[in-house]
Amino acid sequence: MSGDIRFYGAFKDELGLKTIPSRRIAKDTYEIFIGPQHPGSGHMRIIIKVDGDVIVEAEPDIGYVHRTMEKLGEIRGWIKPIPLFERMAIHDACNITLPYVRAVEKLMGVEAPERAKYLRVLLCEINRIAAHLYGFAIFGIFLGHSTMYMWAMGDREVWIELAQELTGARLTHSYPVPGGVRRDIHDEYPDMVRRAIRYMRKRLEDYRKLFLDNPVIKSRLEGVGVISKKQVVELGIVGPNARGSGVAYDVRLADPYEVYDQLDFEIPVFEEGDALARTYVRVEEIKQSMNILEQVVDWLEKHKGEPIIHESVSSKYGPVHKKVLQEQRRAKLLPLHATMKVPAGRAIGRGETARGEVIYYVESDGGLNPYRVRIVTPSARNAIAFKYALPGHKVMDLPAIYGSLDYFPPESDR
Amino acid sequence: MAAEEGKVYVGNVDVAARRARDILLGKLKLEDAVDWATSFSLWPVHLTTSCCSTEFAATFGPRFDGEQFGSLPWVSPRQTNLIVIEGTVTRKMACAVRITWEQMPSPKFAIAMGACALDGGLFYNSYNVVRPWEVIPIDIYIPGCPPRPESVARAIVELQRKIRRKHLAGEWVRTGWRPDREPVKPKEDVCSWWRG
Amino acid sequence: MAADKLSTARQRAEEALKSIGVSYSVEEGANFVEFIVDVARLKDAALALKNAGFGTVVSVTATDYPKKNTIKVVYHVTSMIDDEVKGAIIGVGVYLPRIDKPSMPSLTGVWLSAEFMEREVFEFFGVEFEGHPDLKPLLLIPPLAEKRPLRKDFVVREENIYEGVPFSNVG
Amino acid sequence: MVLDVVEAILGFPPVWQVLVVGFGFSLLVSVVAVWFERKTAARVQRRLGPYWASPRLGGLLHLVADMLRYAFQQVIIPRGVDMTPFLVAPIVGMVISILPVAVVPFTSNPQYWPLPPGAMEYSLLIALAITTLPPIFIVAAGWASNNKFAVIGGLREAFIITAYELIAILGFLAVAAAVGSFNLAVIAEAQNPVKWFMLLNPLAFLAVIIAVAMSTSAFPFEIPESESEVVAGPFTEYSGLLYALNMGGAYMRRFIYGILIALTFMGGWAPYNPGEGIFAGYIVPSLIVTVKALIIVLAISFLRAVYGRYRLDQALDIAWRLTLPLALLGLALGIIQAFIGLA
Repeated sequence: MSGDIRFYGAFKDELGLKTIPSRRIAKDTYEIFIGPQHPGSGHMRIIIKVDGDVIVEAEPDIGYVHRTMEKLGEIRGWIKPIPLFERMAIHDACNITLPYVRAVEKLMGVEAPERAKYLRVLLCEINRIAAHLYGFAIFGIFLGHSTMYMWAMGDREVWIELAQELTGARLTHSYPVPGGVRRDIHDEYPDMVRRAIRYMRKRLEDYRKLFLDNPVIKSRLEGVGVISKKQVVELGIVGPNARGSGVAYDVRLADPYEVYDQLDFEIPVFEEGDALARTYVRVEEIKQSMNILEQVVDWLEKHKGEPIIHESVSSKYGPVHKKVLQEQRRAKLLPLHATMKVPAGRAIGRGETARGEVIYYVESDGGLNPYRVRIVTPSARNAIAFKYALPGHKVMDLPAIYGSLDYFPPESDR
Repeated sequence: MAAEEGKVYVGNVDVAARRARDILLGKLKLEDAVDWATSFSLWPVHLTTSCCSTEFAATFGPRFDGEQFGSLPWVSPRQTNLIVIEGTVTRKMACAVRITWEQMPSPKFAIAMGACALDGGLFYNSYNVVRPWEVIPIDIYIPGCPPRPESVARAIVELQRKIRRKHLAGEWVRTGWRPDREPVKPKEDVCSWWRG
Repeated sequence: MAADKLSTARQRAEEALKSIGVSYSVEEGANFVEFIVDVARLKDAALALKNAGFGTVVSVTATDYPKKNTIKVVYHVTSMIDDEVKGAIIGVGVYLPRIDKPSMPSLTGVWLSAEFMEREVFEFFGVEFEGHPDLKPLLLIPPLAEKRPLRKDFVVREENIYEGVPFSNVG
Repeated sequence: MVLDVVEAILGFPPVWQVLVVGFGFSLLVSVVAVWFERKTAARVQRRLGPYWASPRLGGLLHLVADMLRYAFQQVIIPRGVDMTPFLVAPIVGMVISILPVAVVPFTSNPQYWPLPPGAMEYSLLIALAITTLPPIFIVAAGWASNNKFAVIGGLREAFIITAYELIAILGFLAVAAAVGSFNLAVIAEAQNPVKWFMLLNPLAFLAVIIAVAMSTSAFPFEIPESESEVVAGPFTEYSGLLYALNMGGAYMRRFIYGILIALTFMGGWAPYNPGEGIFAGYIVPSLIVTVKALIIVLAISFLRAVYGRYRLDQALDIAWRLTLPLALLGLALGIIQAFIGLA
C-alpha cells in the first residue's frame, strides 16, 4: 500500500503539479475555511492552508448542494428526470438535459426529426451564451468589478427572454423530450434572434473595453492559475478550461450529436492555460455560438412545417392533441409518457454544456424506471482543478482562479 | 435593459414610502423610525444554498434592480439583517444556514425562496434535503421553481410592509423580542455531524 | 464517424490488454464497450490502457445488482488528445462481491482524474479503494455515507403526498 | 456659569471646527459620498440604484435608513474577542480620523484660525502627522476580533500603510517646498487666484491622489476589505453601530484628505478672497473648501464603477515602483519651483 502512495507522489512530480515539502506545511501554516457562507465561494467550501500569503494546500469540500439526483433518477420513471436533471445547471438547462434525452432515445431506438434537432441546437446555443454571461458576471464580482456583473447580468436577460419566447420558461425549459421537442418557433422568432445577435456583438466590444482590456483586470489574470496541457489531460478537466490550455476537446466536434456536424463553426483554443486564456475562450465561444444561431435560424426559416416530434410518439396522439400539434405546433406530453417503458440496455449520452462535457450513463432493465443513471457533470470533473491549480498562488488569486474555472456547485454536486 | 423609470410592477411602494416618511418627519416616534429604517435597509447576506441563486442574482442585476428598494447584498453576516434561503437546503448546508443565522444581529428576517424551501419541491423525497423552516424561522415564502426575479422583489416589498405594519424592528428595539414569534430552535442539532 | 472511432478504440484496447496477457470479457452498450477483468489484474489492465492512449477517466460508474449479489465498478475512459480515438468511450471494470465493505485497488495512481470519483463510489456504495491517497466521503455527511445511499437496498419512496390519490409507489 | 464653560469649550476654535466641520460635515459628506457612489455605479450599470425610500431625493434617504438601522441593531460581541480594543479601536479610530481638522485654517483671516498664528506655521505637518494614526486602530480592531479574515485584513492594512504614507507626505511636502512654508493658510493664499498646484505640480497631485485612494481603501486599491477573499477585512466581526463607525471612518478620512488636498493643491478658498466678519471671513471660504474636498471624494468614489481591485503585491508594486518615483519627481519639481520663484 505504501508503494502505491510513493508511486502517486512521484507521478504528481512528473506532471509538474505543485507539491510543497511537508516540513514547511507543518510549520507556521494557517488554515482558512472559505465558504460556504463566504462572498468568494458560492455554495462550496475550499479549505486552504496558507504559508504567509501563499497557498500551500487547497482542498475543495463540495457536496453542499448534493440533492441526490442519481437516486431520484432511479425512481421517477423515464420522463420525470428531465425537469429533475435540469436543476443541476439551471441556467444551462437544455444543454444539461439533452444528453439524457439522447441516451433514452438511443435505448428506445428512435431519433428526433431534423427540425427538432435544429430546435434543440437553437436552445442549446442560447443557453450556452446565457451561461457564459452568468459566468462573466460572477467572475466580475469576484474581481471586485461590479459593473461587469451588472452588464453581464443585464445582457443575459436578452437571451433568457429568447429562451422564454421559445419555451415559456425563463430557466427551466424541459424542452427536449424523447422523440423531439415540445414546441416550435413562431414566425417572428428568427428576427428576434438576429436582433439579439446584433446587440450582443456590439456589447462584446464594450466588454472588451471595460473588462478584458482593463489594466487592473488583465494584471490580475495574466499568468495566474496556469494549468498545463498535460495536467488537463491527467486531471480530466473539460470545457473552456481545457480549451484555454490548448486541448481541443469538445464533444460537439469529437462525437458530434444532433446537427453539429452539419453546421459551420470553430472551437476556439488558446495555448496559455492561465485565467486570462480561459476568459478569452468564453468570449470567443459566445461569438461562435452566435454564428451557429444564425445558421440555425436560417435553416429553420427555410423548412417550416416539418414535424417536431417523432412519429412513434405523435401517432399515439388523440385527435385533440393532433390538432394542437398541427395548429399551435405544440407537442403535448401524454400520460403514456409517464408510464413509458424503455427496452433493456445500456447507453451513454454525452453533450457539451457551457462548462464542458456532461456524461449520462443510463441503464435500463426494461421497467418503468431507469435501473441506474450515472451523471458526470463538467463541474464535477473540474472540481479537482482547485486542488492542483491553487497551491503556489497568493490568497488574493483564489477568486480569480475560482472565477476563471467557472465552477457551478449545484452542477458538480448533483 | 435598465428598469424604466416611472413604472413599478411590484406593488405600491411609493405610497408606503411617503407614509413612512411622514411618520419620520411628523410624529417622529422612535420605534416607527426604526421600522422605517429597517424596512428600507434590508441587506441580504451572501449565502447561496442552491440553484435559485441564479434568479436571486438576476434580481439584483440591472433589469430588476433589487437595490432600488434599499436592499444591498452584503458579504458578512454580522452587518446584515436578512437571509434569503435560495432553494434547497441539504443536510450539509443546514449547518451553515443555522450558523449564519445565529451570526446575524437582531432584528433579522428570513425569506425562503423557491418550492424546495417551501416543502422540498422536486426533491421532496430526497434523503439529503431538509426543510428550511426546521432550521430557521421564515418570514416570507416565495413559491416557484425557480421564482421569477419579480417575485423576489415582491417578497422584499412584502417584508418591508410586514415590518412596518407589525412593528417588528421597533418592538425588538423596545423589548429585545420579536413580538410575533418565539425563536425557533431546530429539532435536531443540525451540526452534530461536523463535530462528531 | 463515431462508430469508426469506437471500433478503432476497441481494437486498440483489445491489443493492449492481450499484449500483457490479461484475460477479459467484453460487455457492449449502445455506444460504448466495457472490458471486465479480474480484480487482481485491474491495475495492469488500467496501465496498459493508459499507455494505449486512454488518458482520462470520464466516469467511475458503479452499479449495484442485488439479484446477482455483485457490485460492478467500471472506469469509463477516453482520450482527450488522440484524434483517432477522441470521443470514443471504453470501460474497464470489475465485479465485486456485494458485501458490506468490498475492496479493490485504487486506480488513482494510474489515472489522477479518478481521485474524486473513487471517493464518490466509496461513499455511495461502500467500496474501499486500497491505496487511495485520501479516501473519505466527498458529497455526503459521514452519518449518511454510512448508509450507502446508491445501493438498491437503500429505498427512497415516492410518498403519498396527496391524500386519497394513489401515487406510483416504486423503488 | 455652566453655560459659560460650555460656550468657552465650544467657542474654542479647534473644538468648534472638529465638531461642526469635522464631525458634522464629514458625516454629511460620507452620506452623500456613499449615495453618490451607489448612484453613479447604478447609472453606469444601467439601473436605478437606491430609490424608493425617497424618489424625489433620488433615494438619498436610503442612506439615512442604513445609518438608523445600524444605530439600533444589536451589537454582537463574540466570545473570544479582546474586549477592550474591540470596543475602543473603532471609536478612537474614528475620532482621530477627524482630528486633523482641528489645525486646518479655512480662511486667510487670522482671526478665525483654529490655532494662534505661531502654531499655524506647522499646521500641515501636524495635520499629516495625525492622518497617519487611524490605520493603527484599524489593525488593532482586526487583531482584537480574533477572526482569521480580520487578522489577514489587518495585516493587509499594515502593508498598505507602509506603502502610501511616505508617498502622501512627499507629495504634500512638494507643495510646502515650493511655497516655503508649512502654514496651510500661506500655502492656500499663495495659489490665489488660479496658480493651483494641481496645475503647477501635477506629479505630486497624482501621487497624493493615489496615496489617498490607497489609504482609504478605494477602488482599485480596496484590498484590506476585499470582500471576495477576506469578507469585510478587519471589520468582519463588527456589527451595528460599531461597524457603522468603521465604515463611516473610511469616508471621513477620505474627506479629511480631501480638505488637505483642497488647501494645498486646489487653492483652498481661491478664487474667493475672505473678507471681514464671520460670514465673509469664515463661513463662505470654509464652504468653498468643503465643496472642493467633496469633489475629490466623489472623484475617488467614482472609480468603483470602472475598476476591479489589484492584488496586494501589485498594489505595493505600484506604490513603490511607480508612485514613489512620481512623488520624488514631484518633490524635485517643487524645489525647482521654489528656486525659480514660481510660487
